[in-house]
This record gives sequence, C-alpha cells and structure tokens, in this order.
Amino acid sequence: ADVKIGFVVKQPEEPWFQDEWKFADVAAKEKGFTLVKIGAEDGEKALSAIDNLGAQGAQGVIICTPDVKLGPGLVARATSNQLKLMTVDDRLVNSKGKPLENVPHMGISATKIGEAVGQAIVEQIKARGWNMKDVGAIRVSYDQLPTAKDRVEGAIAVLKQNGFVASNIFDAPQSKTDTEAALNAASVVLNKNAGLKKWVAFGLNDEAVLGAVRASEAAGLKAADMVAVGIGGSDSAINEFKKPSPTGFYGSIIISPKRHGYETALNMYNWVTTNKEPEKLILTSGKLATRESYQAVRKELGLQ
Amino acid sequence: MDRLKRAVLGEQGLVILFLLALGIVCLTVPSFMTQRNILGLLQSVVTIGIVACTMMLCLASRDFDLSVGSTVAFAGMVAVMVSNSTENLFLGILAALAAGVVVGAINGVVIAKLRINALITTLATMQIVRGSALIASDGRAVGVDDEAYFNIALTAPLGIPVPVLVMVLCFGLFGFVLNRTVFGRNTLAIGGNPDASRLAGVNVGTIRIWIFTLQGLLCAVAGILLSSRITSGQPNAAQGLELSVISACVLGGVSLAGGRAAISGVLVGVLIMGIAENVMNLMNIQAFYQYVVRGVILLLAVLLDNLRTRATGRRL
Amino acid sequence: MDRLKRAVLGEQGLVILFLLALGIVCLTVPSFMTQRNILGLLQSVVTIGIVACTMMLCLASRDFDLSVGSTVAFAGMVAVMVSNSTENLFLGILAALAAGVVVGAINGVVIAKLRINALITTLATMQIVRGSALIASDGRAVGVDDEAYFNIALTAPLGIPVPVLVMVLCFGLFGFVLNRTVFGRNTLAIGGNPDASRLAGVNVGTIRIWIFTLQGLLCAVAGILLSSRITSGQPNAAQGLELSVISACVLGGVSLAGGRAAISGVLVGVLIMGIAENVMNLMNIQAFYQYVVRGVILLLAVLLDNLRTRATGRRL
Amino acid sequence: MAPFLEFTNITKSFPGVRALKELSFSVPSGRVIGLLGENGAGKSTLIKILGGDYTPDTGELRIGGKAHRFSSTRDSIAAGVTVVHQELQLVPELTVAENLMLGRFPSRFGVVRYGELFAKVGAVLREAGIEVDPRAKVADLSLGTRQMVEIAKAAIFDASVIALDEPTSSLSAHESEVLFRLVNRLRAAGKVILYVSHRLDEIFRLCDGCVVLRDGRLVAQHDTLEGLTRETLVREMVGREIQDIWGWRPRTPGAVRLSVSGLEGSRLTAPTGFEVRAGEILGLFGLVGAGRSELARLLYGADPRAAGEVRIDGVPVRIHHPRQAVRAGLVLCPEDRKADGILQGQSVEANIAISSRRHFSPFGILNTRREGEMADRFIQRLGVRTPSREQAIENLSGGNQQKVILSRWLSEQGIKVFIVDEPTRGIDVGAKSEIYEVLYGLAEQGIALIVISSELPEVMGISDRIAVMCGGRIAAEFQRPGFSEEKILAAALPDRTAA
Ligand SMILES: Nc1ncnc2c1ncn2[C@@H]1O[C@H](COP(=O)(O)OP(=O)(O)OP(=O)(O)O)[C@@H](O)[C@H]1O
Ligand SMILES: Nc1ncnc2c1ncn2[C@@H]1O[C@H](COP(=O)(O)OP(=O)(O)OP(=O)(O)O)[C@@H](O)[C@H]1O
Ligand SMILES: O[C@@H]1[C@@H](O)[C@@H](O)CO[C@H]1O
Ligand SMILES: [Mg+2]
Ligand SMILES: [Mg+2]
Repeated sequence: ADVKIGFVVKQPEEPWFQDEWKFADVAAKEKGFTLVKIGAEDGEKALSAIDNLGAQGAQGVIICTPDVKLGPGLVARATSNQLKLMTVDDRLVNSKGKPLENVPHMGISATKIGEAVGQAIVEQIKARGWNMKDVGAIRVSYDQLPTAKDRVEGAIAVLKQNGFVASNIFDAPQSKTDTEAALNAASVVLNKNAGLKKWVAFGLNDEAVLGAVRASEAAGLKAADMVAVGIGGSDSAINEFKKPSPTGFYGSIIISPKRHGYETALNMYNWVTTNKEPEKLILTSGKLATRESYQAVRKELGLQ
Repeated sequence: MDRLKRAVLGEQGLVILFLLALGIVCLTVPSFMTQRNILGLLQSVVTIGIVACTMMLCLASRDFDLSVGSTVAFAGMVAVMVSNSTENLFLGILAALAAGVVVGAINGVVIAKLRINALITTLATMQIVRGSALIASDGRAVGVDDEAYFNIALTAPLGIPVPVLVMVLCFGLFGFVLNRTVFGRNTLAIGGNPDASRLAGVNVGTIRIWIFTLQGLLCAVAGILLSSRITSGQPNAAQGLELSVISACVLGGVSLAGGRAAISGVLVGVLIMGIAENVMNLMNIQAFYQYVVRGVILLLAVLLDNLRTRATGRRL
Repeated sequence: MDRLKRAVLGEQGLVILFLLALGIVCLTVPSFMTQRNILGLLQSVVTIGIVACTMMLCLASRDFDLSVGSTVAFAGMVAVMVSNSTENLFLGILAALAAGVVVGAINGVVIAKLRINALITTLATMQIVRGSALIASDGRAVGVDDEAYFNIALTAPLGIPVPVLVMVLCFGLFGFVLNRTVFGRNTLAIGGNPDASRLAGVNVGTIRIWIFTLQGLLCAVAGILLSSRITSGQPNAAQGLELSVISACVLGGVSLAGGRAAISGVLVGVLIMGIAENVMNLMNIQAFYQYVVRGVILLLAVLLDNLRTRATGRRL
Repeated sequence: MAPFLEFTNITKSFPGVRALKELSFSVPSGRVIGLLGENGAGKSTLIKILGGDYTPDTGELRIGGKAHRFSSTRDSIAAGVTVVHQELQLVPELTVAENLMLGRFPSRFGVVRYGELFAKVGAVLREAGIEVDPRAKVADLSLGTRQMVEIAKAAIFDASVIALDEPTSSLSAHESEVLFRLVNRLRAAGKVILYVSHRLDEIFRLCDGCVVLRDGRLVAQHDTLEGLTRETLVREMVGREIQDIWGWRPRTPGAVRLSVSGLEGSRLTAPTGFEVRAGEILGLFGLVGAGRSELARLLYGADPRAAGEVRIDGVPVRIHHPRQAVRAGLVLCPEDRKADGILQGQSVEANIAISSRRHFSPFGILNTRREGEMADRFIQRLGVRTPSREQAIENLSGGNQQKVILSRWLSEQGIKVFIVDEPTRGIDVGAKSEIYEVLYGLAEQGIALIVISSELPEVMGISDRIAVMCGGRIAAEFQRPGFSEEKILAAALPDRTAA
C-alpha cells in the first residue's frame, strides 16, 4: 500500500514548524510517500488529528505535542488507530512527569537551549567588559507555556552561576507570544529601572527577545548597551542581522529544523516500510548565530 | 419538486441544505464516510457541542458568555487534581461539576443582580478562572493517576464512545428544554422582549442566573470529558472555545439579538464547523490555506441560509 | 461637596472616577508617574486606542468587528512588503491603507448588502485575512529594508512619539465625527433603532459600509505604526486584539446594544486597560496572578460605574 | 360602596419631572373608571405603579383594604392586578397563546402543557370575539391584530383589578366593540377597571365615572358621568375651552400632485390606483388589517414593491428606499412609533432633527445651535412635555413621543406629499386640534396629504375626501360633504356573502 505519514505540530503559524514541515516534505518527495501536515494547537485537536490520520489510513505519525503531559493519551490513541508514533521537539511524559521512553524522540531539551542562551550572554558580558553588578536582565516570560518557562529558567541558571545579581533579573510577562506584547512588557522594566544602563535579554524565542530590543531602542539605549539572545534563528532574527547597523539583538541559538523535519520523517518512513524502529532518543544541539556568523551556521545546519 | 422547494425554504431548510452538502462531501472525499472517521469527527466536536447547548440558551436570552473556555479548562484541572489527591474518581467528578456550577452561578448573579454587562463580566471571569487554573497547576498539565479516569472516554457502549453519547444526550435534553419547558419558553421570551417578560411576571433575574449556572455545569461536563480524553488536566486547554461555540450557534440561526434559537440549527452549526476541519485535514489542505477556506465556508453557510430565508419573503 | 457629588454622578462620572483612581496609582506606585513610563504606557495602547476609535462607531451602530486584529497584521505586512519591493516608503504606506480599506469595505458590503450577520462575516474575514497574511509571507516575519521606516515610530516631535500623536489625533477626530457630524449622529441613530432610521431617510446600508471601511482604514494605520515599532511585518501580530478593543469600548460605556457611545469613555476604557497592565508589571505581579487581577479590575470598573448610574435613579 | 382600590398621596418623580403629586382617589368594585388627562399628565405612570413597574416615592396603594408596596410586577400580579400597557408588550417570536399566558404557563414538572394552553387561549379569544389563531406567531400579525391580542390579556387571568392604558389607540370603532363587550363582562363580574383613553366618546360609552389628572395632580373626580358634557371634561383636562376640535375649513384643491397606478405589494395583491391633489386631505379608512399601512409603506419605499407607478406632479418617481422618497418630497410618519419611529437612547432633539438636519449641515458638520432652536420651536409648537430637548425620548409619555415623531416630519423642507399613519394615536384632545391645525396649514401650502386613521370621526372630521380600504384594496371613495358613517362602515366591512 501507499505510505502515508502524519506530521502534527502545535503551532502551525510559527516559522519553526513551517520549516520542519518543509524539510519533512523533502524527505517525502525523495522517498515518494504522502506527508499529511496537521496543526493542533491543543490537546483536543491533537487527538482528533490522530483519529483523522487513522481514518485516512496513515501508518505513522510524528508529533510535536501542544503539551507533553498528553503522553499516555496520545500513545493510546495512536495504538488504537494502528499508527506508529514518534515525537519531535518536545518529549512526552507520563502523569508523574517521567519521559515516555518507549516513544522514539528527536529533540533538544528546553533547559539546554536556555542554558546555551545564558552562556552566550555571559560571554558577551565578559567580552564587553561590563561589571556584572551593573547589568540588568529582562526575562521576557510566557510562563503558561511550560517550554517557555524551562528555557528562560535555563538561561537564568547559567547567569547566576556566573555571578549575575539575582535581584537584577526582572520579569517582563508577555500577554501573548508576539513582539508587541514583549515590547510593552519590556518597556515597563526598562522605564522602572532607569538607573541601570546595561541590559541583557532572553525569552521564549526570537520574536519575544526582539520585543525587548525594540523597547531598549525606544528607551534610548544604544545597541552597544544591550545583549539580547533569541532562540530559533527565524527570519525575524535574520532580518535583524541584515539591518545595516548592529542592534541590541546579539545572536540567536539556531536549532536545526532540517534534522527535526527531514530526519524524523525519514526515520518514520523506514520504520513503516522496513519495520526498523528509530533510535529511542536523538538529541540535537543548538548553535549560536550572530551577525557575523549566521550565514556560516545556517550553511552548517543545512538551512541554506 | 414543489415539496422539495417547500422543504428547502421551510423552517428546517438549513438542515436540508446541510444534508445536501454532507451528501456531496461523502461522495467526493474518500475515507470521509468510514465509521472510524465519523466517530473521530464526532469526538472532535464534543466540547463545542456540549457547551453550545447551553450557549444557545444564553444567546436566546440575549446574553453572552465568554468564560466557557476557561471554565472547561478549570473544571478539567479540578477533576484531575481532586481525583488524584482523594484517589477517588467520583469525588473528582463531583468537585469539577461543583466548580463549574460555582463559576456559572457567579456569572449569573453578577450579571442579573449587580446588572453588570455580560460581555465584561464573563470576560473578567474568563481571566480570573484561567488565572486560577494556571495558579493551581503552576501552569503545567496535571497527569491522571487513576486509569479508570481515561476509561471514561475510552468506553464505547454499542460502539459509540461515552463523550459522543453525552453530547447526543445534551442535544436531546436541551432541545426538549428549549421547546417544551416553561424554563425554555421563558428564556426565549426574555430574549425576544425583556420588558414584556418582566411585565408578565417572568422572574427574569432568576432565569438568567439559572442559564449561566447550567452553562457552568455543562462546561464542567465538557471539561471532565476533555481531560479524560487527553488524560490530563491542562490549564491552557480550550482557549478560544467561546468564539467557536458562539459562531456555531449563530451559524445555526441563533440570534445574537435574542429570542430566536433552535437546537437543530445549533447541531448543524456545530457539525459544519467540525466537518470543515475534518475534511480539510483529510484533503491535506495546507495550514495557511485552511484559514481562508474556513472563512469562506462560514460565509457561504450563512449566505445560503440568508438567500433561503429571503426567498420566503420573511422580513429580515 | 454637592458639586463633587454632581460631577461624579453626572455624564462625565466615569472620567472623574478614573482620574481619582489615577491619582491613587500615582501616589502609591513608585516610578509610575515618570515621563518615560507614561510615554511607554501610551505607546503600549496605541494599537488598541487607534482601532477603538472606529470600533466605537461600529458598536454604536449595533455592529461588531472581529477582523480588526487580522487586518492590523495584514496591513503591516503589506506596508513592509510593498515598501521593500518598490523601495518606496510612501507607496508601502499607501498600499497598506488601501489594503485596510478593501478589507473594511468588503466587511461592510457583505454585512450591509448581503445582510449577513456581522459576527459571522467578520469572523470569516478574520480568518481569510489572517490566512492571506500568512500565505503572503509564508508565515515568516518580513524585515524592513529602509531605515526610514522604523523612524516613523521613533521620531518624537515635541518629545511625543509619532504613534502616540496619531492616536491622540484619532481620538480628537473621531470624537468630533461622533458628536458633531451628520455621519456620527446617524451612526448613533442606527444603533438606537435601525428600522426607524431607515424610515427617517437615513441610508443605513451606506453608513454601515462607511463605518466598516473606516474601521479597515484605522486598522491599517495601526498596522503600519505597529510594524514600524517592531521593525518588521509579522503575520502573527495583534492576535486577540478584537476582544481587547471591544472590551475597552464597553468599559468606556459604549453599549453593545447600540445607540450609546462617547469618545471620553472609550479613551478611559483604553487607558484603564493599559494602566492595569502597566501597573501590574511595575508592581511585579506574577503572570498567573495578573490574569486574576485583570479580571477583578474589569469587574470593579464597571461595577463602580453601574453603582454611579444607578444612584442617579436611571433605570438600567 | 366600600372602596376596593385606593390610592393615597401617591407621588412619583423622575429626574427633572414630577410625574405624580400627592394623588389620592379610590374606586369600588364592579366599576369602570376613566383616567383622563393631557399627554404627560401622569396616567401611565399611575398605572405602572399599580402594575408594580414603578415604586412610588411616597404614598400608599390599597387593594381590598390591604396595603401593598410592590417591588416587582410579580408582586402586583400576585395581588390580583392585570395591566394592559400603552406600548404593546409582546414577544414576536412566540405564539399568541404563549404571549397571553407568559409567566403563567400551564405545566407539569416544568413541562408546558401545550394542549391545555392552546385550548384555554382559544376559548378566551373566541369568547371575546377576537379572530386570531392562538398558534399564530405574533411576528406575523399586523399592528392592529397585535393590539387585539394585547387586549385579550385583560380576560385571560382572574384578576380583581384591571388597568387598560389606551387599548384602542389604533383600533377602529368596529374592533373596539370587542373590547367594550369584554369590559362590560368584567364589570359584571365585579372587577375594578381603570380605563385610559383620549377618545372621549369611549369614556362616555363605557365608564361609570372618571378621574381627571393634570400635571400629575387630581383635578376632578366624577362618580358618575350623568349630566357631564364633553366640554366640561375637555376643560378639566386641558384647562381651556375647545370649541370644535376638527376645525375643518374649505380649501380649493389644486392640480393632481400624487398619482398612483397599479401599485402591488406582498400583501396588497390587487393593483391599486388613486390620486391626491395639491392642498387636498385624503382620509384613508379601514378596519384592522385592511392594508392601509401597507399601502403607505409601499409608496414610501419602506417595503419592496411588486409593481406600480407613482407620479408626483405628473413626473414618475423612482422610490426604492425611504431616502429617495424624502428627496422626492414624499414623507411618511409611521404608525408603529416604538418599532419604526423613535430612536431609542437618543435625545428629543436628535429624534426631531434626524432627517431635516441635512438642510443646514454644511459638509455634514452639524449646526448644533440651529438644531437646538429647531427642536425647541417644535417642542413649543406642539406642546411636547419634556424637561429639556436633551431628554432621552423613551422617557417621554406615549403621546409626547408621538408629537416628537410628527415634529420630525413637520421640520422637513420641500414636502409635496405628506402621509401620516395614525397621526393622533395616543394624543390628547387639546393637542389633537393643534395637530389638525398644522395639517390644514400644510394643505394650504399646497401639499397633498394622506391621513390614515382608524378613528372614523377623525377621518370624517378632517378629510376632504375619504378612501375606504378593505381586504387590501380601495373599496370605495366618498367626497365631502357626502360622508356617511353607515356607508363608510359598510364599505370597510368585508363582504362575507361575496367571499
Ligand atoms: N422613565 C421615565 N423617566 C423620566 N421621565 C418619565 C419617565 N416616565 C414618565 N416620565 C415623565 O412623567 C410624566 C408623566 O408621564 P406618563 O407616561 O405618566 O403620561 P401619560 O399621562 O400617560 O401621557 P400620555 O397620554 O401621553 O400617555 C411625563 O412628563 C413623562 O415625561
Ligand atoms: N409583519 C406582517 N407579517 C405578516 N402579515 C402581516 C404583517 N403585517 C401586516 N400583515 C397583514 O397584512 C394585512 C395588511 O396589514 P396593514 O398593517 O397594512 O393593515 P392596516 O389597514 O394598516 O391595519 P392595522 O390597523 O392593523 O395597522 C393584514 O391582513 C395583516 O394581518
Ligand atoms: O515552541 C517551540 C518553537 O518555538 C521552536 O523554537 C521549537 O521548539 C518548540 O518547542
Ligand atoms: Mg401614557
Ligand atoms: Mg395600520
């Protein structure tokens, strides 16, 4: 029979997932199977997506779940629909919070990415010769999204280890995950702490961090006084790098949608056709890209 | 021919049009009309369907409820957390139902007694309830310990899963309530002409409170089923549900200006939304194009219905 | 004393109450009343504020527009993409304004001429427009090539940034339109009683089309300013804007049932929402608790206003 | 006789208005008492207090010796009061039967017993002689029929006190008979009935006694109407003499201004044609549902027209929308003021100026001063009782709202054809003669007038010519002075033998 594989993602509008899909499509074209792409923003949609795939006669599904706690439910649903299940980006856990080790997974831990962000920031602080005590940090947060929280916590952990003053870390809660909301929230932090002249910023993704950068510009901070590091290496980040003069957006941790999209799809194809189960756990790593290095990094990750 | 015309243009015209469209879908979309797909489709509209039953009453009485999504999520969280901590499934369900009723009753009392605009009140409770769910769970999903809990949604007497059965039951029940009971008729009267109802001695305040309370109760039912289906209580679940539910109702001919509602319409409204989603995924339509298609379907559905009613010469 | 009472209970009571509350905030929240914070606060409400001006007209005429968020995002995208490709800032802005006008006019024509329910129509265009923005940009943010583009938002004649100036201008202009023009009066008349307005010779259809067209235009203005502020066109921008804007209007005393609106109220509504957000962040209230506080503030604001109007003995 | 219903020292104020001042009177059982007074005298306010809709500021209300202080309509209903309000209080989407029994459906375990409901309402309607199907949806009934349904509320429950607030305001004498029979039956059953009407002949025909209010105060109470004249009552109400309320005077009509041929609409199935001359007043009479309002709405472009040609001054005019009609010089003051007339929530001034302001708003910008002056002029001229022109129109009494809607059209410029549908509905005798004066004035300026009225004396009193409609067509025409009550009524009655 024809091979049909589902690729379900939690935020279809996000460029990251667009890229994953794009690379999965490359695998589909190479191997000649059908890829069904479905967006599922919440648990209910994720379950229907699996039912829908089952009804279409798909044999396997790769999912980036809207919530990792959906684990047992998704597994049950996939089994009852006779679908092979793999996860990407976010790893499923059981009710106790333990990863479901039986489900093959490719991803990168949120905390790890956050730590990479923290590391990049710390290095820049040192490189610019700032005194840790005089630096403020904007934590652009969206705590209702567990991944987002884990990422910023990862960054904070590294900052603290390197002597960053905990009381200089300020929360800028986004009401939505867009740049405008981050801009508004970060403005308040900057205006409230007008005494601090050097700033760093981190958050869920490039869009969030960019909000903090825009806020710093509106508050009259110079690019040299801001170190903001995003996550994703999306077009928003690239656009920043392309600007004629440097901005406070120092860099972005790029994770590779190519591997996440292409390799997972390929692995699933092999699993379906040759019954060769993929490795249970593949962790990819993020890589810092800056104004200077982004083209090289993208090439290295197969994005260009 | 003449009978067909009368049927299409009559009260049940929307239903007939819908059945025609459904026929076309069955014939053209492969694997739509399989038992599995239909069951999957029905399960995907359970939450919207259940909540739409009481939203219909709410709109019929010229009110509005934006807090349903939050309440669904909150009730699901309560069900899971309480049954985890008491190790008693039954207590968990009871607590969730109680939570829904309390939220609904608060909405009702604030709106009917303090006379605060329903939009603002339910927008406020929407935030407060969502916040409470997030605070209670620290923003993370809470897993279910007891396997019996997921079995609620997995059990399928006669091959029909419990959530679908509950939804069908709700449609039957609230259809009856709307058309046959004093409560239902008073609800329509309040929406159709609040002054006249008050002057006729209808206890407008009490009825409004009841409507919101029932709304809370059904949100809890939907929340319990949802958490059982997704095997966890999720504080972020059911975001934006309010808009989908209200649209399904309006699509089904419920008037936002109150006084007009029919359960058959609501059922059709809910199914149109569910089928559109289902078919787009079956046909592998790209995510961004799905937006556009969804919008066009919405427009077409009401447009057809309007042409129909206009053909019968009723004043709009 | 008596004068104070009359002022608080009078037409401008909401404004007075708001000023009192503002006074308390100034005194108790440190660093609220700094120039930088106030400017930041004002900039944070620019999008809501501008769109609220026309939403006020829309609600006053008993209509409804859910498509504003999508239109803001779409117009921003158009502005950036066209100015990038033509290398002409002015053309980009023009194209964005035109895009907004087209979306608004389509809404208006469909609602007024095809007589499709405004909720469904604008829900449909909301999806179609958002989909188009995503398709046009392939879901990605589009960067601005021309530096002059970001300078729109950064320029600050007399120390007041352009976006804030534009917002103030819009408030002035639409306050005038509502109170001093035939158009504004007819808008209110339509909201009070559409049938009677038609029989009084008001061209109800045309006016509704105009209102939606203006709404589209102001969404475009807001979209251009937003994309300049965030230095890129983002297809995901301004999600959920519709609800914030409608709430701000209702909070400001605009009646969802039509016929009642005042620009001072809308201004206060917009500011209440902005200040609440701002102060919560200044006071470092945790994200989850912010939901709850936001809900409570909404309730309190309307509750106070209702007590006030009830004290004057008006029937609600 | 012992008083059954007693009002003592009732006072009620609204912001800027004292609607009732220390009002006291009482009524024994088995009597029908007329409640008279100018527009805004406080009649409806009193009835709303009785109905529990308003709470009086001070004073006491007793029924059967028991003091009551109603805080809701439910309290009042429980105390045995039924009120038929001045404005129709019906739910359009429900059936006639549901509307009549609203709040008191027969039910078991909360489930409505429809069999019983329809049977009971059917019986009551039949007994009262009201020909309407209890299963019909109210939205499908004409205004007149709706009013008949409203009236049936008086008979449906076993109340001891029944108040009727202008129940006949858009009914013709023929339909009013139904009400009179009903009231007589209720009186015989020992009920207390308060009856508000501006039609004095009804008062004389129906009431045992009457109470006259002026400015919220009691000015006279008559325990019997024996020996009382119309003139006395009018003087008590209005505070001045009115000699001849019609005051018709001869005019010489000019050329044909309006000519209509082959007009057809959804409910006007036979093609209709007629002419009206400049300076002529054409009265249009008919029973409820005869099609007069439909005819007027078709002419005005308010309802879609199936066929027909309309000429003004010999020139064919295209009218698909009221706006085009107004621009062509043809205006209609509609009959249903609540649904089609008043702009809720808007001021008296805005309600008057809505159409005519375009003549003095350069570039669409208001001239508020001129608007205000214009509003004040009409408030003055028609004696609109309102604390100011800023008052929201729904706070005015019914008759005063009617005057505001009339002012809207009187303030228009360049009118050639003026159609008024039930122009004096709910208007007091004093103001009526003012309004007739205004209509004559328009006629003398060469405007062609069509006056639709259900009050035959009014039609006969002010028209130059009368067209009688029946079953959706013009059945007969009469030229002054050849008006005869019998002939007109005969023409209005559907010919049952022919059908
Ligand atoms: N809700 C209200 N708010 C303010 N003023 C009111 C209100 N209701 C009535 N009034 C005022 O009270 C006075 C008495 O009104 P009411 O309706 O009792 O008059 P009425 O005698 O019934 O007149 P009509 O013959 O025109 O029906 C009027 O001046 C009216 O404007
Ligand atoms: N909204 C409606 N829907 C259905 N039928 C209607 C409607 N309005 C009026 N009719 C019917 O149309 C016919 C003409 O009504 P129309 O209102 O023109 O009569 P009218 O002579 O003005 O009498 P009325 O005193 O009732 O206003 C009547 O038979 C009436 O029952
Ligand atoms: O939601 C994030 C997304 O933004 C991308 O960064 C990849 O990981 C997902 O978890
Ligand atoms: Mg009255
Ligand atoms: Mg009529």
